[in-house]
Amino acid sequence: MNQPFTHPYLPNTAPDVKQAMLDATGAASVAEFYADVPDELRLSRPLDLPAPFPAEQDLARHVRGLLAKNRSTEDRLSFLGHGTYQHYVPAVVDEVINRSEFLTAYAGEPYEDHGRFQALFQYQSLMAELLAMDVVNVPTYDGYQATATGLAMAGRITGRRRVLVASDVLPAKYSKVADFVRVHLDLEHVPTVNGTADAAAIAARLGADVAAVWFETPSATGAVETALRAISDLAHEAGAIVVVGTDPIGYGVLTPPAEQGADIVTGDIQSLGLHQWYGGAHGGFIAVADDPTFIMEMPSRLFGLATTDVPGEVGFGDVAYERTSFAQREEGKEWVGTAAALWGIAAGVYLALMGPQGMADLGELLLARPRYAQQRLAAIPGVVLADGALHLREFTVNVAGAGLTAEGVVEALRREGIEPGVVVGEHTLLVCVTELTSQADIDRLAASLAGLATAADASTTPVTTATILEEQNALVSDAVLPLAPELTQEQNA
Amino acid sequence: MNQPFTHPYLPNTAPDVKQAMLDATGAASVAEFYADVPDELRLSRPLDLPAPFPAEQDLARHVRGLLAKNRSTEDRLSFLGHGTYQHYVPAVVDEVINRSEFLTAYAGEPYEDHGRFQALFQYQSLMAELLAMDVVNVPTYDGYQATATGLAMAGRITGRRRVLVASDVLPAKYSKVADFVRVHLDLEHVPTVNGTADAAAIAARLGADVAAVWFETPSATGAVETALRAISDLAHEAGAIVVVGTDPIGYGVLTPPAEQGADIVTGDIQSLGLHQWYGGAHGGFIAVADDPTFIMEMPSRLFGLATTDVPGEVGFGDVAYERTSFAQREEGKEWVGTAAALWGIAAGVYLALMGPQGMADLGELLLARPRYAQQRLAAIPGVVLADGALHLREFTVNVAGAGLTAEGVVEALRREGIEPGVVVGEHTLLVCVTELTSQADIDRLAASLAGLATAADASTTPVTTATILEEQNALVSDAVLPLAPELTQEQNA
Amino acid sequence: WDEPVIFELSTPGERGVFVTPIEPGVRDAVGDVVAALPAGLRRATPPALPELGQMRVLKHYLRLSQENLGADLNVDIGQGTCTMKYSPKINDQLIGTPQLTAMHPLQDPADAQGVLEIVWSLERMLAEISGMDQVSLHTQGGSAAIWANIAMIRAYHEANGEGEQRREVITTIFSHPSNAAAAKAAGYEVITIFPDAEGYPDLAALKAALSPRTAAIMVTNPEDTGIYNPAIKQWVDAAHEVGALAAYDQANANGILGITRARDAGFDVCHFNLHKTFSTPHACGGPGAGANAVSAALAPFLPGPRVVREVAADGAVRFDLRDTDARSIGSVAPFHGVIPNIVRAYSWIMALGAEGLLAAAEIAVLNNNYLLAKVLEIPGASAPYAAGRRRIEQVRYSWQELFEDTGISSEEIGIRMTDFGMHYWTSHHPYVVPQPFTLEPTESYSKAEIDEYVAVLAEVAREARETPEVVRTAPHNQTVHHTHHDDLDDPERWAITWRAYQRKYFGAGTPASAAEPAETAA
Amino acid sequence: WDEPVIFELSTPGERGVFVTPIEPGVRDAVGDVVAALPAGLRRATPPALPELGQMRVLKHYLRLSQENLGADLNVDIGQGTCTMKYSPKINDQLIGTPQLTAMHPLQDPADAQGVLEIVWSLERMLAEISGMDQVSLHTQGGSAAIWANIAMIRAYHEANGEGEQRREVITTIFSHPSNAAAAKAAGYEVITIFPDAEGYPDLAALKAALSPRTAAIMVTNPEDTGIYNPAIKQWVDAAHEVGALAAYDQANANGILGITRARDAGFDVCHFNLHKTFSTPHACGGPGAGANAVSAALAPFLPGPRVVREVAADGAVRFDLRDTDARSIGSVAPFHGVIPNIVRAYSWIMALGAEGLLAAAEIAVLNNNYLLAKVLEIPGASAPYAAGRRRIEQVRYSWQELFEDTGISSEEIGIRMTDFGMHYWTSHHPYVVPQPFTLEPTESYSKAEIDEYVAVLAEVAREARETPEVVRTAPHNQTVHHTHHDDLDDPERWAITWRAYQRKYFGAGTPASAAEPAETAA
Repeated sequence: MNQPFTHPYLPNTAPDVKQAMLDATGAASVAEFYADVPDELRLSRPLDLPAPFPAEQDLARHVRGLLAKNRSTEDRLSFLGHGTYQHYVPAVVDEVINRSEFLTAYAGEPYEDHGRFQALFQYQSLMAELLAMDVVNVPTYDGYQATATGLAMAGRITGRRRVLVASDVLPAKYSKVADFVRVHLDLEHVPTVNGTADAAAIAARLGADVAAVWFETPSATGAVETALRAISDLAHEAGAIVVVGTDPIGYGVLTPPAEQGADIVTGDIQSLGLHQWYGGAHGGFIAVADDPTFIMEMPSRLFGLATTDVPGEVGFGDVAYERTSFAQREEGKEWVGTAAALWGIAAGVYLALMGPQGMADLGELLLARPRYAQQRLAAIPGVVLADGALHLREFTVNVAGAGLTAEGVVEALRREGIEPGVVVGEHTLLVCVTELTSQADIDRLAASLAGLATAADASTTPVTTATILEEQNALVSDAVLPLAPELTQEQNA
Repeated sequence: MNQPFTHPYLPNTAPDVKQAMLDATGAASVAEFYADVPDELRLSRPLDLPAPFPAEQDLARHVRGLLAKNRSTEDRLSFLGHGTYQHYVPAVVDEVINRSEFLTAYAGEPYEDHGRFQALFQYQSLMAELLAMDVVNVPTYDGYQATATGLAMAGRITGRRRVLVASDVLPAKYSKVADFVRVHLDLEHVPTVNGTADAAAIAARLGADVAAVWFETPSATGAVETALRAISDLAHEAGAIVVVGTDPIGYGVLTPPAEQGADIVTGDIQSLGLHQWYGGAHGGFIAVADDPTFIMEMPSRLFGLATTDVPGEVGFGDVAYERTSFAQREEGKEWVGTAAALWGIAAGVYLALMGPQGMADLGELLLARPRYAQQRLAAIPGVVLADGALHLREFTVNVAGAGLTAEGVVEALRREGIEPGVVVGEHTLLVCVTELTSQADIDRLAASLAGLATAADASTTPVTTATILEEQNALVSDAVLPLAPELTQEQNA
Repeated sequence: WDEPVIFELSTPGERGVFVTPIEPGVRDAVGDVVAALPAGLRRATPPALPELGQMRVLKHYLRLSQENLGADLNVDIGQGTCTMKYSPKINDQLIGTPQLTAMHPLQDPADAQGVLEIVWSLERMLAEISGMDQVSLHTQGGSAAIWANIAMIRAYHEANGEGEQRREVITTIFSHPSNAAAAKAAGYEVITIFPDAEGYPDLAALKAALSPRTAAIMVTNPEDTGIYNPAIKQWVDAAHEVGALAAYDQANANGILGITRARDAGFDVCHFNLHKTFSTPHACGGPGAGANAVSAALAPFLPGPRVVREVAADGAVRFDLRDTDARSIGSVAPFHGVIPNIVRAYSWIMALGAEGLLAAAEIAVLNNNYLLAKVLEIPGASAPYAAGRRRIEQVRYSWQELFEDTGISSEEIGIRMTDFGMHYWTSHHPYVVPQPFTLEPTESYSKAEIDEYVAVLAEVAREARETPEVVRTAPHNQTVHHTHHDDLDDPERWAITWRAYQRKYFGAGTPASAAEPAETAA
Repeated sequence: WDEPVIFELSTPGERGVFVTPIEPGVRDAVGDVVAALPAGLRRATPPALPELGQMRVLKHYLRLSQENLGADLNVDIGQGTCTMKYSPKINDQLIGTPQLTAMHPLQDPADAQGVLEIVWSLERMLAEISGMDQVSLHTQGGSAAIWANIAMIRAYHEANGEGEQRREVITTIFSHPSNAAAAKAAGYEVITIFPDAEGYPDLAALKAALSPRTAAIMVTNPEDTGIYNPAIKQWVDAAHEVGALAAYDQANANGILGITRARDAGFDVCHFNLHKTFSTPHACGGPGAGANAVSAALAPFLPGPRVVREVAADGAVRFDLRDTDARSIGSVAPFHGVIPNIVRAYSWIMALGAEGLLAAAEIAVLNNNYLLAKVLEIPGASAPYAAGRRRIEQVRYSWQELFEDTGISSEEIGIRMTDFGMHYWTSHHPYVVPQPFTLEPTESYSKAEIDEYVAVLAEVAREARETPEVVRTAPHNQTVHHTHHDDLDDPERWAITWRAYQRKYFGAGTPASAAEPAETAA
């Protein structure tokens, strides 16, 4: 392309400098530096890659052209959730995490990267207030990993293998957790009743070999577990640890799991100030009490506050670094590596902006608008709510009575520019409503769905309540999920 | 809306704090502070403004909804120039000028705002290299103001009133300049020949009462003045000052006006790293030699380099501050105020990124692609180039021979998503081609215009060369401009 | 950072960004266009721009940015008269879309309905806020708007045949100096009124100055002292009585939004600074944005083009552009004004509404009077004029007493303030108040921040008495040290560009290796 | 800045951002949903989050950002093994569009053609770069990718009925510790090979360790010493001979792009860190992004879902999502990976192309060997192992000699480096090299920057000899002073959150007023 090859990203391609540097090393050419790479392993041809765009304007045109093929949730009316959520991200959050100083730093030390330590310590602290727990980690990859690690911690602490899965779990999350812990733990799903944990069934299965009871609240269907306190008491009596997977978005109004008996609270922070990013922006938290038994089993970094040589000044550093794989290799707890620190900073900024009143207002909204949506959709003949649980942000409806399939609804409404929800059963749709889904948006969904139901009315056979309930109970184990069929396989394993 | 009223932008609306502050002032209420405002002047009702959007997400939805009604030059194929140009803005430029530190600073001092002084000193210095002149100001508002001030300076220096306008000038610019200087100067337009200055006519009009000869290069039609050196010599012989209005984008390959005899070089920096912004991002430069006679007539701030208490260190400050209206009020030179500093920083970053080779490459491209476009358009039967001048970036074509009007071409091509240029005469179109206008884009324009010409062919009467030339010569004085009809009025004044 | 001047970082052959290549098809068709340039038109030597890799350019400017103290980072109340309020980040984010940045001003108005609606709406909102009939948003800053004010006044009198008769403009010493300067640039004689014994604008002096020669009064109110002229209506009436117009510099409007309006006091024309009162960022000194608001009588003289709103028979609303008529002053700037700031100001008003604007004004005034109470507790500080009265949104204070006691000037205090991360403006044209400093806390700073600022002021004042050398030798904690500004007033030594510096200090073409001037300065 | 912890800035009643109000129509329909919560489910006391106005939150975090040293601001070559290269700003700008940020992963694939094409294309490009058949981009970082490697290896052996038999994984001491740790987490015993006398990976030791119990070898190459294992193919062949798989940690691939490929050496599986080799920013420690590349034999075990490219009969190209089959390890993370970084990495490769990637590798290696020559000129510095040989893209150096001479440790040198605005990583697991420091200049820094870094190293080494107290008591020029890190290993004194700090140091609920621990620590 250009001869000799130069590039704005490669300053020392400038010919004179390159030669001067070669001279300083005493090498005749760059090839000398590769003396240890055997000839037989050398690639004898150029890599077969597409022709590049060295001029920035051409690159920009190319990539923008590709991205312009996308139609986002700003172009479509979206009721999609199922693990990635559409929440409003305040501009200040983006401003902070796009600062070069944060975006391009890495594993800095407490001095020249004091800002990173403080920002992440604050993230831990803000999350701790929201969760009412004293210890929160520097983010791990995502909520899947957080819960997997939380369960593994329970296994290591108790020395037991059985885990009772009390709630409905996202199939992909279940898949991840199952493969991650299967050497150490055996998962047993206890079917839910009416959307939430079956206390009696769990009580019956508890025993001295149970490491943990695993709740998800809100569950995969958005159901809030209401019997957490009661079941936690039972679990503790049996010597088991209560591990909760959650989304912290509701704890401005809802009682946090720690105040209902949970020992290890885990989850995802995508809802707290991160864009949807096609599912590509997740971070996981693990929260425990200030108890070395638990803390020493955490693999992640924990930033702590410390005194300095200046009275009254606070500094920061790593707590109990010797736990980690950095220090101990395979003798550490799992491992620690590059995970999701910047997303943690984002979540911290988000919580600082929202404050207690913002989180209370948002929590209330995430109860109220979905409830309204439930009312509107359930008013459509043949459409029923799939369970009677309390829901935050998400809920499921069954459209069988309207002569429709969930896939059919999705297909039809997409033609109107609406993503009506996620198909989680043949006739069951998971509908997500957030602060970005207005009353008018909900009304539009209801009107479109009602139109479909009417259209389908004449040509279908009625569906009994029995089939509806059957499908509801089968939600998790027989999930017809477009992207995560591993569930069946894993759960049957 | 909320009672008591609070807002994220107004921290001290928090009720307890507000009361504590009132207590500290000894005031019973805020009303006391307005004791000097007579009751008869008090507004006795709330302002009649639209209902606001205090929640940021609602504000964002509202404003984004409005802006979504726009269709930009990324959605349309644009050949529009005429004072605002579509050039590529490297990402680093936007990154730098969007830094909070630069964006939200103001009139800082050389110490805590050292960065601003250095960045603007560098802007001055980079422009100085491009223009081959020793002195460049901190940007004034725009190229209109810069040229107006340059001419006013020439008037003050020479004590004369007549200004010979040698080139075709953008009508709106002419309007601004004329109104600005009319108390002090008389403008006389000397009609151009074949797109550029008529040396003989200027020579004939030069005299001891001429303060300045004013060139625009590239001119309003994109024509490059080729006789600048010769006419400058004549002007200087008559004791007149040569003032040039220019766009510096071409000086990677073109000889800068200072090396052709210009004394005061002025112009706009929008082309150097600023987006189009619907015409809302302009900055003006004034460049002169390092001569106190000229410098002391400049109204703008000039940042200079100075030594400090530390040997080898350089600091910055205001050069000859006592010239300015800040120091002298009405005794200063015109005035100085908030103008376009951030755009100056942007232009500096742009030139630093481009370097000599980038500016050379771009200059060549801005000669080559428009030349190609001239060839393609002039190959269409009935379409002719309006002049034979050398053009940079812009040129005019006459479509009369194809039985078309310029308005008709615009109207027809807009239906195809093309903005073919700016109407500057009944049959004359000003076409702009930049590095963002590819060969394929030019070919598309040519094809569309050829299609129109064919369509028009049968139904029109032929137009003689005489009428074409007539229109060309009338370009400035009879301009049929959509937005700047003031020209006629001003020029006739 | 001790970041060099960018020219010192140059390495031959490094590239910051590539230009897209000229297509072979174009090159074949046009040949070598550079070689074909007419004699003398091809640049002989390339411009001596520096050559740097992209990351190094970025790093250089990021470091410079960290050597700058934006309002986002400090408690920026020391820049009185400048109204350093919060520029909401959401507004910066909203304007960043190509649907605004990539709009060309001559596109089909049908493709620009969003931006045109915003321009039109902001004009209407500012008309309501000022009480005026029509608004133009064309100018890039406050002084440019002042120019537009006087240009319209000039055109008005000319249209009435009084252009030759009315050759004087009256202003006050505490009005912004650009009022005087722009009037002068427009060809007027300027008469300046000083305050009365109380510090209020002197109505008697005004009346003495007014005459049939008066074209206009051009005044700021509240003035830069923070004093609201209680006789402002009498001022306007007096001007009108002699046939003069009254122009209102509303740069200091931040404390009176929703409280009182320009037109209600009888003004014919006024302007706002969107970068002060309406929150657009100050951008190191622009672009700002000006808004000129006028009465119906002056509306024909507004600059163009104008944005108009049309309602079709079927109720459809359409925004369009309209040329002005012959009475207009014509074009004052390219196209339609500083669009990014117009959208920001629109967004700011829409975030607050009528109730919010009033609250902003009231909190700004509360903050200012709270600050006033605190500053007056510092020994050596005073607030000249209007003793014991409340102020509106700012106060011009004086360190005269401290100066007499210690010899430490306001400027020295300002430089020492920087060592505490605080900005304090030392330029206070005119220097009528001795050892002046002007503080304007706006509505954006919390009580805790105001307290912090005052605490630093008090600490520096204490230093001035107890350890004056510390103050006198400041700055101690900046990226640059005490700079020899006397170089900058000497034509032999000033260096306004790097090339001039090289030439004057090292002889032309010689690279810099030290900062000492060469013997052979040109 | 001396910026407090954010909780200290709280003022009751201040608001940072409002939530959109619940519509009256919704409220009427659903009633008071909070009051209606079941017993015990309504939070009794609000979370004790701080209350701050929006500008103060912004200011707080901007100040913290200025207390951080990103790669954009420093000569970041002291963070060896981390490949701190330039992350082009254009890539950050490109991803900021709602067409990416506002995409939901379960939208109609027809509405996601752009992002799916980029994922698919990047997979194909990485397949070419590694020589492998299939690539997955699901993981968020290098260690997560290592986990995916071992999870696939485990599934592979299980599918072949050898899951119970193969219980060991072999790695080298200079491979990243996550290889050992992830293998352990997957249930394997870990065997670690130490280098031979020359510093090269010890092939004989490997052969001795291999057996039918071996599931895999997991090695980095070049290792963190910068030494390329010339017998790498023999290592892989030896593993294959016992039926084990060979996994290649390509975290250090930056010097060998276009030079040599994983598959060509026989590896079955490898991973890249997009945040190292492919320029995505490091983001204070993530999100990064991992890429797992595998041979055809391992392809069925890749995590899902997979992006597929379909060409219709009419030639139309369409991208779609496909579930994996039962052999897959299933889901390793939500959805499709770290999309922003995938688009950045794609853009980086497309800016460079094959020729550019090769140039990047060669310049990285040139820079490193140049740096090596310079560092070895500093008295007291050495480069253990492989004496006199060239290195690839980094070198693990040692200050052992300087330490013996002066008692100044590498860690102390690192802290002193910060006073010069330089970053220098003091964590070098494992501490096999005494007083280690690892430098990796990548291709991004100019010769002048490398020279500057070495000059600071040399200066600090000089200080260690001449004024060791200056080094020992560093930092002298940071926003925070020498911190008592021993607090952090004591469960009685560590404070992992503000609430724990309040409780332990001041008694629960008592606000902080000093940093001394209370007598009654919980």
